[in-house]
Order: sequence, then C-alpha cells, then structure tokens
Amino acid sequence: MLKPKLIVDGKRLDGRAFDELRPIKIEADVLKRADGSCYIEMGKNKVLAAVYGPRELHPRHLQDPSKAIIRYRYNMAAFSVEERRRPGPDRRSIEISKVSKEVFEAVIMKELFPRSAIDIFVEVLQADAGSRAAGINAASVALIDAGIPVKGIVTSVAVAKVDGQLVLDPMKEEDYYGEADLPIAFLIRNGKIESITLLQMDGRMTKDEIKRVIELAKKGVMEIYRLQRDAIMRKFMVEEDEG
Amino acid sequence: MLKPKLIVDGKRLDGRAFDELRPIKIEADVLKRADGSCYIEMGKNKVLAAVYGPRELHPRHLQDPSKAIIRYRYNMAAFSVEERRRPGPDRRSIEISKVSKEVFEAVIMKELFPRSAIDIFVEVLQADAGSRAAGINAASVALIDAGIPVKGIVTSVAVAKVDGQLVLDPMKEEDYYGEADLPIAFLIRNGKIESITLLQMDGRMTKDEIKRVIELAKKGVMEIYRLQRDAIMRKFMVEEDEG
Amino acid sequence: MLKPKLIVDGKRLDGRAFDELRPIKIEADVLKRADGSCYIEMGKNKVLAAVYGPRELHPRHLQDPSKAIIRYRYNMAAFSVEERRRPGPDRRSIEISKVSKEVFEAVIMKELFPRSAIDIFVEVLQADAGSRAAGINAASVALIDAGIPVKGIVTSVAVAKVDGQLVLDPMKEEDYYGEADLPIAFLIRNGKIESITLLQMDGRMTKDEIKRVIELAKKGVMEIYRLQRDAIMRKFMVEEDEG
Amino acid sequence: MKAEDILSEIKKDYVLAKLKDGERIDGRKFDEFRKIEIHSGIIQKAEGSALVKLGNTQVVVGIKMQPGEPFPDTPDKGVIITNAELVPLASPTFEPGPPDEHSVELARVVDRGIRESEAIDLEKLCIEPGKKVWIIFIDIHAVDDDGNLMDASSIATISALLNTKVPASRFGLGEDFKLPIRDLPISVTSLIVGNKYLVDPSKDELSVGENTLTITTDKNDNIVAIQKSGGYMLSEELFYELLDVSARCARKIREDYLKIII
Amino acid sequence: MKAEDILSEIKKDYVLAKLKDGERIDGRKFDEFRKIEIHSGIIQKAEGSALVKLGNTQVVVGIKMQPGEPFPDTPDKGVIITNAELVPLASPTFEPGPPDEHSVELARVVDRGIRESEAIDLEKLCIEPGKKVWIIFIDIHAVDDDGNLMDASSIATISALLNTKVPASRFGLGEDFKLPIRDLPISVTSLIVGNKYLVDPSKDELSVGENTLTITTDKNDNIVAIQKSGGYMLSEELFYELLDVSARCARKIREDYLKIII
Amino acid sequence: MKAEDILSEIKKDYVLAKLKDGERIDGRKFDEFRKIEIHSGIIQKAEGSALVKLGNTQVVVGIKMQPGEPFPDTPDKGVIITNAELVPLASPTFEPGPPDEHSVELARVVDRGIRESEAIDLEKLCIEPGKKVWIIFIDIHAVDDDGNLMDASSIATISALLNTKVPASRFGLGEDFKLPIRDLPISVTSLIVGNKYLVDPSKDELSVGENTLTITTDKNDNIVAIQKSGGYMLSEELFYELLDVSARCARKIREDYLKIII
Repeated sequence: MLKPKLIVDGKRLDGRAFDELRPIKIEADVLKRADGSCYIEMGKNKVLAAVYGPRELHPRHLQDPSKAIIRYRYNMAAFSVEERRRPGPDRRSIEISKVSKEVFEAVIMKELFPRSAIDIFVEVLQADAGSRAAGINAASVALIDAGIPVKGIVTSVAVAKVDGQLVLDPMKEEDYYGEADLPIAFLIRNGKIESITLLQMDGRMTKDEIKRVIELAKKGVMEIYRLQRDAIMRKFMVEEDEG
Repeated sequence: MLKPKLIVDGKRLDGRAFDELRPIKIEADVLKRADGSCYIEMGKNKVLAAVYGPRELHPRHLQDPSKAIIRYRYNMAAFSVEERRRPGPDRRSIEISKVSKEVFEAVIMKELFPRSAIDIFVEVLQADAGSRAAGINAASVALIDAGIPVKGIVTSVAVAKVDGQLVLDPMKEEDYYGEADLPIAFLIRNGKIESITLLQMDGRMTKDEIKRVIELAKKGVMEIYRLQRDAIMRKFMVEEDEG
Repeated sequence: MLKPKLIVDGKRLDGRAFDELRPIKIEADVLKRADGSCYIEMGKNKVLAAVYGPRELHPRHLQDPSKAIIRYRYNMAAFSVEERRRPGPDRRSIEISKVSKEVFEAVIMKELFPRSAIDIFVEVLQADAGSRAAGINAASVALIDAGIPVKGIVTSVAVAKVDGQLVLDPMKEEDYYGEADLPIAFLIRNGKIESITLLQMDGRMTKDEIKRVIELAKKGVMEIYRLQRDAIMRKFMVEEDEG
Repeated sequence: MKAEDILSEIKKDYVLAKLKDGERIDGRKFDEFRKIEIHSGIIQKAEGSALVKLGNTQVVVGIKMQPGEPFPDTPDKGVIITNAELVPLASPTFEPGPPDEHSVELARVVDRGIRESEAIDLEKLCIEPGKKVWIIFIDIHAVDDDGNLMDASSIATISALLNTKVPASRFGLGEDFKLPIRDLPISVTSLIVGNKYLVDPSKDELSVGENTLTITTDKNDNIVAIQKSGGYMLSEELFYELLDVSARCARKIREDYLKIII
Repeated sequence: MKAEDILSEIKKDYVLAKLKDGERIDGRKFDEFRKIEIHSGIIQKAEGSALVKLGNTQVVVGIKMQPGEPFPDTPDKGVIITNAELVPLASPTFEPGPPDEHSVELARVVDRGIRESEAIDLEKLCIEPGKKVWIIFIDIHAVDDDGNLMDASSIATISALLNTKVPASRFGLGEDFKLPIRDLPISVTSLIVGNKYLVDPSKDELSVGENTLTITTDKNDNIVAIQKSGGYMLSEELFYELLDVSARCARKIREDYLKIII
Repeated sequence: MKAEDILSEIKKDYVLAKLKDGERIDGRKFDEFRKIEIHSGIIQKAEGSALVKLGNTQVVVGIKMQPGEPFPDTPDKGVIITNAELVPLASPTFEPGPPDEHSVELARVVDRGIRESEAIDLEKLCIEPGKKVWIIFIDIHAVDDDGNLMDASSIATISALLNTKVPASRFGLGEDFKLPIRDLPISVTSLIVGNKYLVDPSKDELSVGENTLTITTDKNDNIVAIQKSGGYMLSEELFYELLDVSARCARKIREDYLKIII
C-alpha cells in the first residue's frame, strides 16, 4: 500500500483544519439495564459505555476493605472493523482496558464504597482511530449518569503527527500512516483542565513537538468537555420534565 | 454428495416401517463408582449415563438455599463419529447439555435437596442420530437407579420428515438428508404421557405435519418407556435376589 | 536425519567417559524476591529454581488441614530450545511437573505447615537433555536456602543406553538417538543414598541392564550431591561472614 | 436474602397477580409485541447491519463477508457462521468470557431460523465450486437485555441481512451485489406460566421464571425452528395454540416492519 | 471431617490391617490381577476399539486413522497421537475440563509402552515419504474408575490396535489392511505400601495412598517403560522385585487374553 | 491485617519520610539508576540473548528468528513479535497462566520502543517480498522482580538484539549475518509521588503505589514511546521535566553500557 498524501493545501483528507475535531454526538442514559450509560460518536467511531455499581464483588477475596475495585472492559464488536475480528480480548484491548481503568481509579471517589466493585464496560460498535478516547469520554458521562461520585469529568482525545504536521483527533488514515500518535486524557474540574489521567505515545517526536501536542489536545478536550456537559444536562432536564 | 432416495417401496433404508423404532437395548446399574447409571443402545447409538448426587456443591456461592442445582453434561467421545472429533465441548454439545438439563430440572424433586448438586453425565461412545434422545432416556433410568425422587420417567425420541414422509426415530442418513427433525421428550407418569419436557425442531413443516409428528413421537416413547421400565425392574429384581 | 555414531573409540561425542557427568555449576540464593533459590548449569542446561512458602493457600477449600500442599511448576522459556516454543505448559511439562512435585512431597516435612502451600518454580532458560534432573537438583538446594525442613537432599540424574552402551548424564544427541533413557532421583541423607524418589524410563532394556543403570546413576548422584552441598555451604559461609 | 432477590420476588408476585386478572403488567395483550424500532445500516464498516429495539431491549447485528472454503458436503454453497455475544454491558448478570450456554443457544436458534427457511440463496454465493464460496459472519451483539433477546436478535439478523451488500469488488471478484434474500424467518418467543402464555416477555415478566417457547416461521407460515427453553412442563394444547399465535405475530412483524417484496 | 473422609479412613485401616496378615481385602494374591474382560470392536465407527473391564474398572479405547503430515525428523513413519479423557462420569473426583496431570500422565505412559516396544510397524504406515503418512489417534476414554486405570488402558489400547483396520479405501489409498502390530506391550501397576506391593490395586486399596509403580514389558520381557507415580520413597530391592513380578504378570495377561501370533 | 500488608505499610511510611527529606531509601539521587549489569549471549541456543541485572531486578531476553509470512500491508519488511512472561518464580504476586494486563503492557511498551525508533532495519529482513521475511521473536522472561521490570526489559531487549545473528544458513538462505541494528531505544521509568519523581524505582519504593511514567527515547533524544501506568494524576510540569530527565538518563545508559557504533 502506498502512503497517500495526508495534507493537501493545508487541509486534511476529510477537509478538517489541523486543530479541528471530527463531528461528535453524545447521548447519556441510553441503556435500561445499566446503572449509567452513554452513547458517543466521534467521527466514524460508535461507542457505548455502561456503568454497573457500586455492587458486591465476587469472589470475596478480591474485595478491598478500604475502597471499591474499579474494573474496565474495552471490547470491540466482531463487526466493528474492516476485517471481521474474532470475539474476545486481544493484547491491544487488554492494554487499553488497563490504562483506561487507571484513568477512573484516579477520578472515582472509590473510598466511599469499600468492598464493592464499580464496573465500566465499553463496547466499540464501529472503530475508526480514537476509539479508546471515545470510550473514556462516554464512560465519564456514564459514571455521572450512574450517580457515582467523581472528582471531575474526564475527557480524552488523540493528537497525531502526519506529514510533519500536528493534527487533532486523527481519523484512521492519519493514525495508520502518521509518524506519531499521542492519546491523552485530562481531568476537568469546574471547567478547568487540572491534570493528565491518561498518557501514551508511539511514534517519533521531539520534546518541543510534544509540548505543542499537549496544547492542541487541551484545545480539543475543552470542546469535547462542553458536549459531555450538554449531554448530562439534557439528561437531567428530561428527568425533571418527567418528574 | 448426492442425496439418496430414503424411502423405497414404502420402506426406509434399513427396512423399517415409518413408525418403527430402531432396536433398543437398555441396562441399568452398569457402573460401580456412579450413584446411578445406565447403558443404552438405540440403533447404532451407544450411550452411557451416570448420576452423582445429591452431593455438596463447590464453590459455595453457586449453591441454591432452596433447592438442588441440576447439572447435565452431554459429551461425545473422540471416536464416536466418523471423523475423529477433538475432545471437549463444542457449541452443539453445549446446547444439548442445556436443553437436557432443563428436562430434568422439571422432573427432579429438587426442593428436597437444598444447597446440593445433582450431576448427570452422558457419554456418547458411538453416535448415529438421536444421541440426545438416547442420553435422556439413559439419564432417566440412571436417576431412578440412583434413588433420586422424580415426578416420573422421561422418555425421548425424534421424528423426521424425509422424502415428504414422517418417520419415527431417524437414523443418520435420514437425519442428514431429511427435510426436518424434531426431537422431543415427554414426562410419563403411571404409564401415561403427561407433558412435553424437551422440544426442539429444525427444518420446515406445516402446523398439521407437526401435530402428526407429535402423535408419532407419542407412539415411539411409549415403546421406549416399556423398555426403560423393564431395565429398572430387572435391576431391582437382581438386587432382591442378591439381598 | 541420519543417526550419527554416538560412541567413537570408547568415548562419547563430547569426549566424556561412559560414567562421566557433564560440567556442573551450582549457586544458591541467586534471587532476591524468592524465599529460596538456586541456579544450576548441567552441561548446556541452564536452570533456575525458586521456592516460595510456606504461605497461605487460596482459595481456602484447596487447603489441607493436616499438611502443606506442595506445588511444582516446571516451565521452559520460549527461547530455551532450538525452535522457539510457544509459552505455557505442554503435556511434557505437565508430566514433569507432576513427577517432580511427588519427589518433594516425599521429602518435605509438610506436616509442619498445615493449611499452607509450598511452591517450587523451575524455569529452564536453556535445555539440553536432563533439564528435569537439573530442575530437581536446583529445587532441592533452593528448599534448603528457603529454610524448609526436609528429610535430606534430593539428587537426580539420567542414564541412557546409546549404541548398546550405558552412559551417565546423556546430552541431547544421546537422548535423542539413544535406545533408552532412565531419569532417576534419590534421597541422600547423611551422605548416603537412601531411596528412590523419582523413576521413569522409556526405551528398551533388560532387567540386567536396568540394574547396571541404577548403579551408574548412584555414582553420578553422589558427585552431584557434593556440588549441591558445596553450594549450600558457600551460601551459609557468606551469610556468616556478613553476619 | 439480598435486596435484588426481594425485588425480584415482588416483581414476580405482581406479574402473577395481574396474570390472574387476565392482564400483563404493561397493559399489553398476551399476543402483543412491544414497540419495535429497526435502524438498518448503522455500521458502515460492516457489509450489513441493524440495530433493533424491542421495547427497551436492544441488539445490534453486523454482517461481515469474505471468501473462504465451502464445507466438503456442500461444495457449491456459501457458508453461514452465527455468533452471539452477551456482553456484560447488556445486563448485570452477563459475564465476560467465552460464549456460555445462553449465548450459544441464542446464536444457534437464530441460525436455524435463517438456515432452515433458506432465507439466503446460498447457491448464489458460490465463487468456485468446491474451492471458494462466500462466508457470511452473522454477529449478534446484545447491548441491553430487557427481555426476549431471542426475537430482537431474530429481527435484527434478518434486517441486517436485508441491507447486506456482498463486497465482491474488495476481493477482486466483480461488482458488489445485494445478498440474495428469499424468505423472512421471524421467531416469536412466549413466556409460559402454567397454561398461559405471554408473547415477547419483558425482563420484569421473566422474573416469574425463564420458561419460554420460541417458534420461528417463514413467510408461508411454515414452522422452521422450535426451541423450548427452561425447566418446565409444556402441555400439548398450549404448544398447538402457540403454533398459531407465533405464525400470526410473525406475519404482523413481517408486514409492519419488513415490507419488502421477495 | 466429612463423611467421605471418614469412610476413606476406615477403608485405609482395613486394607492395612489385612496387609499385616499378609492378605488383600478381596482375597487376591499380591501379584494377582482382577478378572479381565476384553470386548473388541465395540465401536463400529472407529477403525479399532476395545472395552476392557478390569474388575469393576472400565475403559473404552477407540482408534481413528487419517492421512496427515509426518514429523520432519521421521519423514517415513506413521504418527501416533495418544489422548486420555478422565470424564466425570467415571469417578466422583474427576472434573470436566482440559486434561489435567492425571490424564496427561495416563496417556503418556500408555503411549510410551506402545511407542518404545515398537508395537506398531510405523514404516508400513508411510504413504508418501516426507509428505503423507497415517496418523493414528489413540483415544482412551475412562468410564468407571475402580482403580488402576493405567493397566486397563494399556490392555484396552493394545486390544484396540489389534482389531484396527487402516481405512485406506475411504481415502482413495488402495485397499484397507490390518494395522501391522508386532509386539504386545503390557503395563503392570503395583501399589506400594512400605516394602510391600499389591499388583492391580482396586480403588479401595488405593485409599492407603496413591503410590504406584508401573512397569511395561514387551513380549520378550524387555522393560519398555517405567513410571513411579506418587509422593513416596521406593527401595531399590522392591523395585528389582517388581521388575520380575511385572514381567510375569504381563506374560500371563498376554497368554490368557491376547493369544495372537505375531 | 496480614503481616505482609503491615510490612508494606511500614515500607511506604519510610519511603515517604525519606522523600520529605529529599532522599531515597537507598541513598540514590532522584535521577539515578541502580547498578546495571549486562550479560550478553548467555543463551547459546537463541539467536541473541541477554541477562540484565538492574539492582536486584533480573530479566532474561532471548531472540529467536525464523522465516515466515510478512504482514499484508508491509510485504517487504521483517516482523517483530514481542512477548513477556511474568513467571511466578520472579515474584510472590505473579501467577501462572496466560499473559495478564501487566505482562501485556510490558511487552507492548518494550515493543513500541524498538518498533518506533526503527531500531531494527526491517527492510533488510525481507527474503522474498510478499512471501517470506524473517520473523523476530523477542521473548522477555522476568526472573526477579525487585522493581522496574520495564527498564530492565528494555535494556535487555536491545542488548539481546545487538548480539543477534540471523540464522540464514540453518534455513538454507545463505550465510548468517548480524541483525541490522540502527538505533538504541532506552526506556526510563519514574515513580511519581505527588509532584516528585524517582527514576528506576525499586520494589520497596513502589510500595507507595505503582504510579509510573515510562518515556523511551532514541539515540537522538527523540521521544519514541510514552506510557503512563497507574491510577494517578500527572501534572503537565512534571511531565515536561521528565521528558528531559528521561532523555538524560537514557543517554547515560547508552554511553555507559551500549558503547557500540551504529
């Protein structure tokens, strides 16, 4: 496969500017059985998140007497990618589940629920680069929908380097052919970015580039954060209307 | 493979009439270690059933404080079919185990044994269409051999539609080339058919045909029932002789 | 592959006499985290053994109220053999782990530690015939390093029949092309061989040959035993120096 | 007794009390389905797809196709492989791991409906007899289990197949073409309570015990699959009644939601 | 203490008490096998088969054959694959699941007897050197474990091999022919109690501790496999005695039950 | 509270108390690695290998190579497969079984360092474009986990690659040749405690919580991989500081231990 030109006339393949997100749609409370849930579309990514808990943890010897255990399962549907994938966790899913779990370990007030489990399940129905970020963004809303106390909202996005240029929220071609990819998540509290909760990178960048990446990511997450907040607002307004 | 003619001159490939069972042999109490056991041959099917229990169930959190848990494992030996099969459960075995378990959940007086497990194990040594029915017929006898209180005897048979004709207890060729197959089990109490405990179907039949299938099946199970009863009688007579 | 001549001019391929061991190196206490450990080289075999315990055994229903449970895991690194092997236990490793475990069940004073587990882990970094014997020899030293009470030292070696000749401690070519292989382990107490703790054989030998094999093995283990003892001595002398 | 067990006990009593009065807890008739929504083609990366909502129950089915080897005994026919994932997102009782007996049964019963009704013209999926045919992967992904995943999956599967394009061009095998569908098998599942039935049971209704009968019919009202599920006794009379009820319900679903000339 | 543990304790005491008097609980001599029954060819769908009863212990062995690739280092020889299933039907202590250490050991020791005695003439199972040879699947299916599955399996395996027909015609490879067998390896397992042995131990006898020694001999009394199994100390003298005992027992089994000219 | 939990609590307090005083418990500077020992080529049966000791932490890496198929999207490049085994010999908390999230993360982060720095010239490992390339198996075998397996594995991996001979002659593919290495990626892992960092944390130091940041740099100080690991909040400032610290430490390791002209 020949690498296509990814930047043409200062625009990206899908016509976006370098610092432009793909279209995003967020809806809270989309599942009945789960305690909290959220559906997100980020470009072609279509992702569901559900939260169950706090609930009893079995077997008992896994319980932590001082806090809740957070579990996170990132899973891709067999039909979510070009080539049908065999169901079940692969190494990539296991790693994403681990680092995403750690995001929420830092953010959930887990000391309030000793001996219990809080389960976060993310199902990727369609994937197109950035599904881990989409999952985290949805999970963050689902947690609030479930009424679980958190220190703030977590918002995630990736920044890539393609054809020497830093671009926000890369889609599949940019991820695949790009020189570097950096997914990141921030804790946002009272509308302000407070700290980094997820950080990974692969590719090749200078220290200077990385600093610019972080700035670009911060711009991106603030936009996503507003959409997360809106989704939560819409949900609670509906409830008040109904109440 | 060309489908052969399955009905020739009003007779089936093995010379049977449409409503005729294959030769059946049933023997109770054939295993020493099991609490109850039974060996059955239905045509070329050779099947062993064993019952263990009521016995303690581990791990404890699987116990039901109000009744015994029934477990059923239908398993085919590697050498039981034409092509050697890889040991371990496949999807077909898992489904058969499930529906067969449910047969006995309806029939065993499980409320008498809270917190315990009753295990039914079926090993197919040779298979030739109808092995699930053979397993259920053997398991029913093994349960009585084990002295487990039941609401009656369960008897199972299949009916198939081949070359447009409904035939009782299809053998492999009829099952494979036939247009429909309906395995069924009945609870028989005091020599009378009382209700349906297993019912599956695949193929294509009209409602009317299905009613005729059920009548044919009822004729079949009454014959099998007599052989099950005889096997149980023989076993208890032997015990009295020895006693 | 053509079988090479394994005995030339009364010498083996690597120049050894029939009753000569390969060079052996033993070092105790080579790992920090383990409670006891040992590294051994027997010819090209490079093997690590570690002991953990006595320690609590989970889940609880596996505990034995009268004694410690001994567990033994023989594992080969992916890179330990010519062709990369897929990680995880194969049937050979499972069998070796079982018979090696039984060696130490006979030798550890396990009644002193009811309800607990003593774990012996053997990692084969490089294998070249005789890795199970090397593992047992290292494990025996690691147990003493861990301070676990034992009835004596266990020492193991193999004897093979190659080109009609019985040879001590076969290397890979002798094992592969030989007519028979007999791995054995003895309990040695107060410098004396007391009894057989491991015994396996495959190949073809007469009763008379087997008796000669045992004599040869006894000669071999006494030499290895001295090296085990030295390794233990060196370790405790170091401790005293440091103390 | 755990809180959830008590809640389940209360629901059960309520369902049974209503049933005595000849009513269902949500006011439906005994042979009435919940509201059905079908969103076809929602997974653009799949060859075909559908999200089906059956009341609050939600299932996504995706269809993938690729060339592969035929089975030796049907060298000139395409191959159907059906799989169901009951992911833990969909219910507090589902656990991660390989398919258990529930997902295996779900996949196999849906598969039988498609296969036995000959809904897909498999002969048209032969590329080179004995060597290469189209493999159809039907992946059922339950996302919200508010009862009766079976029928939601059945409807989602046929809906997904109806919008499936065979991706011939991607594999250099000519132009893409619509998957040849020639029947519309629909399963109808009833909860059995004594000698009564409740079609399309909700999760709350299922609290009385998960005893169901699934009957799948084709467009000509032929029965193509039956599955009794659950440890209960079924009377012959009720079974015969449900053959009619199921055919009637399936016909209505076909007419209301799958108005496609075949 | 659980009822079954107490029962086991009582059995153990009884076995040991009898042993002190120089007796076995069922009156057998120390080097005497239980009654052996061999039912050959009972699985018609297999290429070879046998059900063996050793007292109440029962094992079925089935042999399947199919063409396949040889191992790279033996390009002109057939391949033996031996597998044992200790299915939960056979004993209250067996559990479903992949082979554990007991079934792996059983399969491997039986396999070694067949392999090392060169019981099967593997050269005659080469179809095309380096490309295609006959694969022999030996599947050991324990159905009732009343002690000494090892020897029951060993006898059942050689019995099944003796009635195996190579299914050449089914694969278009000429006429079927008898599997070429040239030796009759028989394993003999003894329970070790201190410095005593009990050949062919029953389950009740094994309640004293599952410490056994298995010695397999060929038709010329050569030893072809040994397996010490269990966490115990074995004396050299007893080992040498058992070499004789095992050869003698094996010879008797060969003569009484496998009277076949090879 | 279990003895080990109390011990861990005490260690944690001690680490934190020292930290308040601006010190590490073993007297190291905050950006100082423990003593490194590299033993290259210790596994003669592997194509390349190294045992690395990082303080008491020990890791063995073995490299195996064999011809195989390329990935369809890189038909002219060799393939890297990296696997890590956290065997129970190495730590009381490791359990036997398939790779868990820790070993998967370890393998993937090491792999990314090698891959993204383009340390191996994969184009030179093409045998026949689209058909046959060299497969490189990197197997990381942890044998003593006294903290920071990540960096020990990273150093051991590049060391093993540096002494790897491509075994061309064994596969009839010409003469053996040295694996073409063109960069020396080194990962540097820091423990994060509040707004402080401790490079190359020991197990005792990790008792304060396993919150780390791994930054891998190439020989030109480019960042080629980053992994935040652990449930904690990282400040931007600390991150930027660690980019410098990590590059500096990596440079020192490269100079002190991997003095090889590339």
